[in-house]
Amino acid sequence: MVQLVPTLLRQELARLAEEDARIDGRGRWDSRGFNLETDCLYNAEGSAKVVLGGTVVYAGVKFELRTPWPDRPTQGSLMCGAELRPVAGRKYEPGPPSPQSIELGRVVDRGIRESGCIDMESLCIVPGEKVWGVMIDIHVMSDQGNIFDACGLAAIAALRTAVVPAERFDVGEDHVLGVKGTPIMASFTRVGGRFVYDATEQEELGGDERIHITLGDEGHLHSLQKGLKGAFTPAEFTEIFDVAQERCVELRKLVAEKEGN
Amino acid sequence: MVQLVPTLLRQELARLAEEDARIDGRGRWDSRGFNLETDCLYNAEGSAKVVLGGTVVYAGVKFELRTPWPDRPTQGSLMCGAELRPVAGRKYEPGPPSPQSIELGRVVDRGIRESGCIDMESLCIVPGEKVWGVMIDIHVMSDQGNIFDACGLAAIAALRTAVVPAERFDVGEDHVLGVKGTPIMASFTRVGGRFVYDATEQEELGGDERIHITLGDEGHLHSLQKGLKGAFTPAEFTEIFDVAQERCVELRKLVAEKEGN
Amino acid sequence: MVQLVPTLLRQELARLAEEDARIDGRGRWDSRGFNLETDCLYNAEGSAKVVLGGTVVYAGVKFELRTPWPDRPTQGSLMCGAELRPVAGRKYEPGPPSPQSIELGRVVDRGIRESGCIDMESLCIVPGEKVWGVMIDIHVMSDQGNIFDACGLAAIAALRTAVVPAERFDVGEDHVLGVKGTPIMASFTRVGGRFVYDATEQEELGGDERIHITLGDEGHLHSLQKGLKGAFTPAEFTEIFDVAQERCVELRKLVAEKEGN
Amino acid sequence: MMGGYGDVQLLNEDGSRLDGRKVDEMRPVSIEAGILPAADGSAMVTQGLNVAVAAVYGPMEAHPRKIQRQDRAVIDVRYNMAPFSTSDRIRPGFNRRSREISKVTAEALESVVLVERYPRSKIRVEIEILAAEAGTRCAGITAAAVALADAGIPMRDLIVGVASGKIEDTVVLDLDKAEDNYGQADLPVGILPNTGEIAFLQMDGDLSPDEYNLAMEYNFKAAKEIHEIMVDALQRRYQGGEA
Amino acid sequence: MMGGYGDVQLLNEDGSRLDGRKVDEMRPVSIEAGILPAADGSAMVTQGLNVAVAAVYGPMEAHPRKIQRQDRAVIDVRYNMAPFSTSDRIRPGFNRRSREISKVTAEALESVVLVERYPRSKIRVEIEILAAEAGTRCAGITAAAVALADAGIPMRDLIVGVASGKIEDTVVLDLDKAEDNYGQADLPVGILPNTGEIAFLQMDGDLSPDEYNLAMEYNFKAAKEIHEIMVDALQRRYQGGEA
Amino acid sequence: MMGGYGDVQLLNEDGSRLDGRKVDEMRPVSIEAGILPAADGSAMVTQGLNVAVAAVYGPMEAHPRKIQRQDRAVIDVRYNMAPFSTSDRIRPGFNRRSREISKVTAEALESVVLVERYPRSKIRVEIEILAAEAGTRCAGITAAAVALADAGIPMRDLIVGVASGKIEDTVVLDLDKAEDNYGQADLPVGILPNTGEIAFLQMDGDLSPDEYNLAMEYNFKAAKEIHEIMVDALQRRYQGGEA
Repeated sequence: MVQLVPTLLRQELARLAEEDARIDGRGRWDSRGFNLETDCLYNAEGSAKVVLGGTVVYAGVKFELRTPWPDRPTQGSLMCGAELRPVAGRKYEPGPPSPQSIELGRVVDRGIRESGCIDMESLCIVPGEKVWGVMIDIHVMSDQGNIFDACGLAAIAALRTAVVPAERFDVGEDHVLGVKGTPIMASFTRVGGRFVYDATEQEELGGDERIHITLGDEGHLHSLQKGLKGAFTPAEFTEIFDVAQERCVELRKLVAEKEGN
Repeated sequence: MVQLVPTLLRQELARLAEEDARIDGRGRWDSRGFNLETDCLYNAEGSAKVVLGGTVVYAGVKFELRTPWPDRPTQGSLMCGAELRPVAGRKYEPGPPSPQSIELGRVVDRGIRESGCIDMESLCIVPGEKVWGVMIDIHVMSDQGNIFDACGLAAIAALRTAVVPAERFDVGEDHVLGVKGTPIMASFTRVGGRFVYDATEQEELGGDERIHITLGDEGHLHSLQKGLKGAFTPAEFTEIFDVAQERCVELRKLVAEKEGN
Repeated sequence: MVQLVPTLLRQELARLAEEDARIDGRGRWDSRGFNLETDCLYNAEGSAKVVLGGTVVYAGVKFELRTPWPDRPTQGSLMCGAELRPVAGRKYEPGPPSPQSIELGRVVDRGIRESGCIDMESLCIVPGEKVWGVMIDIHVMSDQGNIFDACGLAAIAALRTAVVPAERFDVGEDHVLGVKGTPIMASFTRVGGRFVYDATEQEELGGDERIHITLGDEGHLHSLQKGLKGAFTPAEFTEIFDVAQERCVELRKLVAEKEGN
Repeated sequence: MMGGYGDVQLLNEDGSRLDGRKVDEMRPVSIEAGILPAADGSAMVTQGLNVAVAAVYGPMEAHPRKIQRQDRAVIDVRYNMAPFSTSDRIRPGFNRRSREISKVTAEALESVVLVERYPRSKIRVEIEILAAEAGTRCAGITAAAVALADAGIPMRDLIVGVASGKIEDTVVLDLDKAEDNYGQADLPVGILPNTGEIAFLQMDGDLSPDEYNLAMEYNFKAAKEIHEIMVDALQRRYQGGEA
Repeated sequence: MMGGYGDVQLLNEDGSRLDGRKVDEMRPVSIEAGILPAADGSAMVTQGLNVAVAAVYGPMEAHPRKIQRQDRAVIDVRYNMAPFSTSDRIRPGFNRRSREISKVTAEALESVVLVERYPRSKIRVEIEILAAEAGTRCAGITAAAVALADAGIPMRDLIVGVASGKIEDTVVLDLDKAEDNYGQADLPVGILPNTGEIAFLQMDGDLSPDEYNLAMEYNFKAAKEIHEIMVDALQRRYQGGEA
Repeated sequence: MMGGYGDVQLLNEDGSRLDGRKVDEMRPVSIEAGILPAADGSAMVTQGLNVAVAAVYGPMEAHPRKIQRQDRAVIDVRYNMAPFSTSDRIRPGFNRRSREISKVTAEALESVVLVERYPRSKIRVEIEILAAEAGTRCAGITAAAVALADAGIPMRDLIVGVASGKIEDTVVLDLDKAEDNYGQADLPVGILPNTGEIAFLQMDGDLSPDEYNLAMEYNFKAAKEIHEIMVDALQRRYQGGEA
C-alpha cells in the first residue's frame, strides 16, 4: 500500500506547463466536454447522468414527508450527499464514508443550499406538521478526474428536473419542484505549478491543491473550498475566478437545454 | 492468518467417497443424532438446546409489544437472528455480525417465516395500536459442523414451546403461542465430490458447496440456499431433495415429542 | 507497536520502595497537589478544570429536558461520561470509546450517583412529562498519571457549581443545582510492590494494579474498583482505606472553597 | 388461495400477466459491456425497469493479508442499492439483505472464475443497482459475469441470473415488482449456460416439488436467451462497436 | 431507611430473606466442566437462576501484532449477555456495561494465569450469560476460572467470583434479582481461594466501613464453598465422569 | 434585504456592531503556548468567547503502514468539539462537519510544515474546542500552528486562521455567534503571514466579487495582528516566561 511518488509524472507535467500545454492536448481553461442526460433513473423523482471524459456520475432526487424543526415550522429541508464507493475506481475502498466523500457531498450541498435556489418555505405542506424533505444522492460510478464538477452539475440538473410525488404521498397533485437558480461549480487544480480547469485523473495524481468555486446566476460566490496540500496567492485566485465565471455561464446553458426551455 | 489448503484432507475425503464411506463411519445420508432439549433457559419465553455431535446451539424466544406497521395494522412480526460469536469456535472473531452469521440467521428466518407457521394476524392485540413482536435469537456455542440444521431445529422447537407473556405486559393471560406447522431444515455438503447429509466440521473444511432445504409439513419447499464455492446439477438436487423429505419427517417427530403431543 | 517491558523502570521503582521513597521525592501518601478552577467554560452550565502535576482535565455540565422513564415518572437522570481522546497523550488512539475511557467514565459516574448527592426527584419539572437530564462530560487533555482522581474531582466540582438553565428552556428561573454531598475519589497504585497515592505516569507504567475508592461526606464507601493486573490482600486494603479517608476530607474542603462557602 | 396480501389479482382472465407477458416470458433484457472507463471491466444490465451496473477491478494483491488464500484468488463482491433506486429512498450503506446477497453472489462467481490462476490475489466485483423493480440480484449476477469477461478474467463458463416464481398458484418466469410483492414464491438461480450447472440458488415462499421443477425449467429456458444477449454484448464490445 | 425504590420489603420478620435464605447463605451453585466440544476448555456455572458459560481458546498467536506483549500472554475476555437472558430482550452486541466488565474480568484473570509462560500469545476467554438473575459477573468469573483450568492453562490459583450486598440496612450474601433491584449496595469480588488475595473488586451503593468488613467476610466464606464445587467439577472432568 | 432568519438587526444605527466592534475589528485574541505537559507541543487560543486547544504529537512512525508516504510525513488532524462547548450539548464523537474540517485543516497544515523532512512518519494534531461561539475552525488553525511551532516542527511559515463575513449587506471581520447565525456569508481562510499565500479556504453564503475582495482584505489585515500575538506567545514560551 506504500504509494510511490509519481515523480516522473510531476516532472512531465511541469515541463508541459512551461510550454502552456496539457497532457491531453487541451488548453488550460478547456473542459473535456460535459455530457448531460436527465430523467434516466426510473425510481428517482429527478435524475441526471454526467459523463466528463472517463468520469461518470449519477444523481437522483427523492422526497420524503417530515415533521419540520420546531424553530422553523414552515420550512422543508434539503440534503445532498455523495457516495464515493469502491465502484468508482481502484483506489476507493469499502467502509464508512471517507473524508473525501464527506467533503464532496458537503461542497456540492453548500453550493446548492447557499445559492438559495430552493425556497425552503415552498416545501411546507402543513405548517408545523408536514414538510417535504428533499434528498439528492450522488453516486460516482467512474472517477477519471474532476468528480466535483461532474457531481455539482448532476445534482443541480437532477434537482431542476425533479417532480414532487405529492400523489404517492396523498398530499395533492404531482408538480414540478420550483428551483429558482442554477448554481454551477467550477474546479481548478494546480498542475505543473499553475492552475488548470477540469483536471484529469493523471493531472490530479501529479498535481497539488484544488479550488472549487460555486457561482450563482448573478455571478455571486456561494461556496468556496480549497482541498489538498498547497497554497495559492490572491492573484492566482483572481485569474481562475474570471475563468469560473465564463465556464459557469456555459454549463448553466447546458442545464437549461436539458430542461427544454 | 494465511490458510493452508487442506489438500491432504481433501484427498482422504475423495478416497473415502469412492468407497461410499465417510470419515466418521456414517452412511452418506445418516445424521450424527440430534439431541433436543426444550424449556432450558429461565428468562426466555420459549427455549431449546440442540446438541448434534460436537455442535451445541441454543435458541430463545422473547416477545415485545410494538406498534404495527401502518400498512399492516393487524399483523405482528417475527424476527429471527443468529449470533456466531467467538465462543463458537477458534475461527470466529469478535466484531460486527459476519456475513456467515447474517446468512445463517436469514436462512433460518426464511424457512420459518415462509412456511406460514406463525399467523401474523394472531399476534394482533389492538389493531393499529398494539401487536406482538416475536424474536427468536439463536446462539451458537460450539461449532463442530452443520450448525444450520442445529439452529433451524432449535429455532422451531423454541418457537413451538413458547408461551406469550401477556400478563407481564398487562394485555391478558399468558397463553401458548399458536404455531401451525413445523418447518425443518436439511443441509447437504459436497464432500469428496458427492453430497452428504449433516457434515462434520472436518467434512466442511475439506468440502465444497452446501445446499440448505427447508420443508414444511406437506413436504413443500419454503426456503432454499446454496452457500460456498461450487456448482451442482439438477440431478444432484433431485437426489438430495428426496433424502431431505425423509430426514425432515423424522425431525418433525422429534419436535412433536418434546412438545408432549 | 510491540511494547518493551519497562524492566529497568520496575527495578528502580522496587529499589525506591525498599527505601520507602518515590521517584519524584514525594512521601507514599502525598499527592502532587490538586489545582482546581471552576466556572471556566463559557457554554457549560457548570465547569471545572483540574491540574494535577502534568495531568490536565476539564469537566462540563449540560442540562436537557427529557421525558421521564415510565416507571420513574418523577425522577430526572444523571449521566457522566469521560473521553480519553488522542489529545490526552501519545498512547491514546482515535476510534470508538476504549475500555479504558468507558471504565473511567463509569467509575466516576458510580461514585457520584451512588453517593446520592443528586436527588433525582429534585430534577422533576412536570411528573410523567418533563424532567431534567444532567450530563457531566469529562475531557482529559493531558495524562501524566492519576487521571481518575483528577476526573472525579473535576466532575463533582463542576456539578456543585452548576446552574440549572431553566430560563433558556422556558421552565422557570435559573437556579443553582442542589447537590447534597461531595463524593471524592482516592486512587492507589501498586508501585514497587506496595501501594502509593496519586501515582505519576512513570509509576503507572512500572506499576501494577490500581484501587479506586470513592467516599461520601460520612466516610461511607460508594464505589470501589480494582483495575489492571494484580491482586491485593485485605490488610493492604485496610491500609489504603484509612489514607483515602484523610485525602477525601482534604479534597472535599478544596471543593467547598471554590464554591465560596 | 393466495399468498401475499390477499385479493390482489395478478393474472388476467386469459391467463396472461398484468403487463401482458405469458407465464414463461421474461421482461426485455439489454446488456452493454465496458461502460465505466475507470474499471478493468464493466457492464450494465437493463431487465424491465431494473438497472444493474457491475464493475470489476483486479486481479490485484489481496490485503489485508488475512483474507489471502494461498491457492486461489478471493472474489470480493459488494451488492449495493443506490439510495434513489427504489420507491422509498434507501439509507446509504449495507444492510443484512445486501450483505447476504453479496456473500452468496461472491460464492457463485467463485464457482465459474478460474480462481486457481491467481493465488493470493483479489478480484473486486462491485454491483450497483440504480433502479430496482424486482429481480435485482439476478440482474446483478448477469452484469457481474459480463463485467468479469470484459475484464479478461478467465472463467470456465458464464453465469446467468434468472428467477421464476409463483403467483395465484401459477408458476411464472421473472416476477416483476407487483408479482414479487403479492406473489407466493420466488426462485432466483445462477445458471452456467454451457454446463447446465447451478452455482447460485435461493428460494422463499411455498413451492410443491412439481412447482419447483416447472419453475426451474422456466429458469433454464430463460438462461439460454439471456446468455445469447450476454455473448452479443461482449462481441460488440470486442469488435469496438458501441451499442 | 431504604435504598432503591422505597417500600419494597426484602426481609421476612424472622430476619430470613424472601426466598428463605439466611443472610449469609448463597444460592445453590452447580458447575460442569468441558461442556463445549469446540473449545479448548469450557465450563457452565449455575448459581440460582443464573446460567453462565465460559469457553477458553488458546494460547494462540496474538494478532493484530499491536496487542502482543513481549513478556507475557494477553487475556482477551468478552462478557456477553445473550439476547434472551433477561426479562426484557437485550439487543445483541456489546454495551458500556459489558465492555467494562470484560476489561476488569480480563485483568483479574491475568492476575492468576501464569501469563509469563506464553509471551506474544493470546488466550481468549468467552463468557456467555444465558440466563441472568443478578450476580452474572461473578458467575462468569467462576466459570472462566474453571474453563481455564479445563483448558490446561497453568494458574497460580483459581479465582472465585462472589458478591455480598446490603438490603434493608442488613448485609447479606449473594443478592438475587429483587435484592439487587431494591437493595442498597453490592460488593462483587474475585477471590483467590488459596492465597486469600483479591483480584477482582467492584462496589456500588452505600456501605459503612463496618458493613464493608462484614460483606467481605461473607464473601470469603462463600468463596471457600464455591471453590470446593469448582475443584469437584474439575475432578469429575479429569476422571472422565460426566455430571 | 437580509439573509438568515429575517428581521434580526445586527448593526447599530452608527454602523457599529451589536457588541460595539467596528466592521473591520476582530474580537480580542490571546494565545498561550505549551499548556499541555503530555504533548510535544500545545497551545490555547482564546478568541472572543471561543476556546480552542491544540496538541501536537510527533513526528512518530506512521501506522498502519498504508497511511505512510515514502517522501513525506502525513499530518493527521482531528478537530473535535467538546460535548459542553456549545449551548446545546453535542454528542461525543465525530460528525460530517468535524470530519470535513479535519480534512481541510490537515491539508492546510501540510502546506506549511516541511513534511519532506520526515518521510514515512506521522504528525498528530489534536484540536479540541472547549467553548464555541463562531469561528472555531479558524481559532483551531491558529492554535495548531502555534502548537506545531511549540513542538519544534520545522515550518516554512506560520498559518493564521481568520474569517470575514457579511451581515446586513455589510462586509465585517470575524463574525460572532449571532452574526454567524443571522448573517449572509462567511469566508474563513488560513493565511501564511510571511508569504501572503492562502492555504485554507472555505466560504458559504452570498458574496459578490467586490464583497469577496473586501472580506479578503479584512482577513489579511487581521492575520497580521494575530500573527504578532502568535509570535509573542512563542517568545514567551521559549524565554521560559509564563502568561
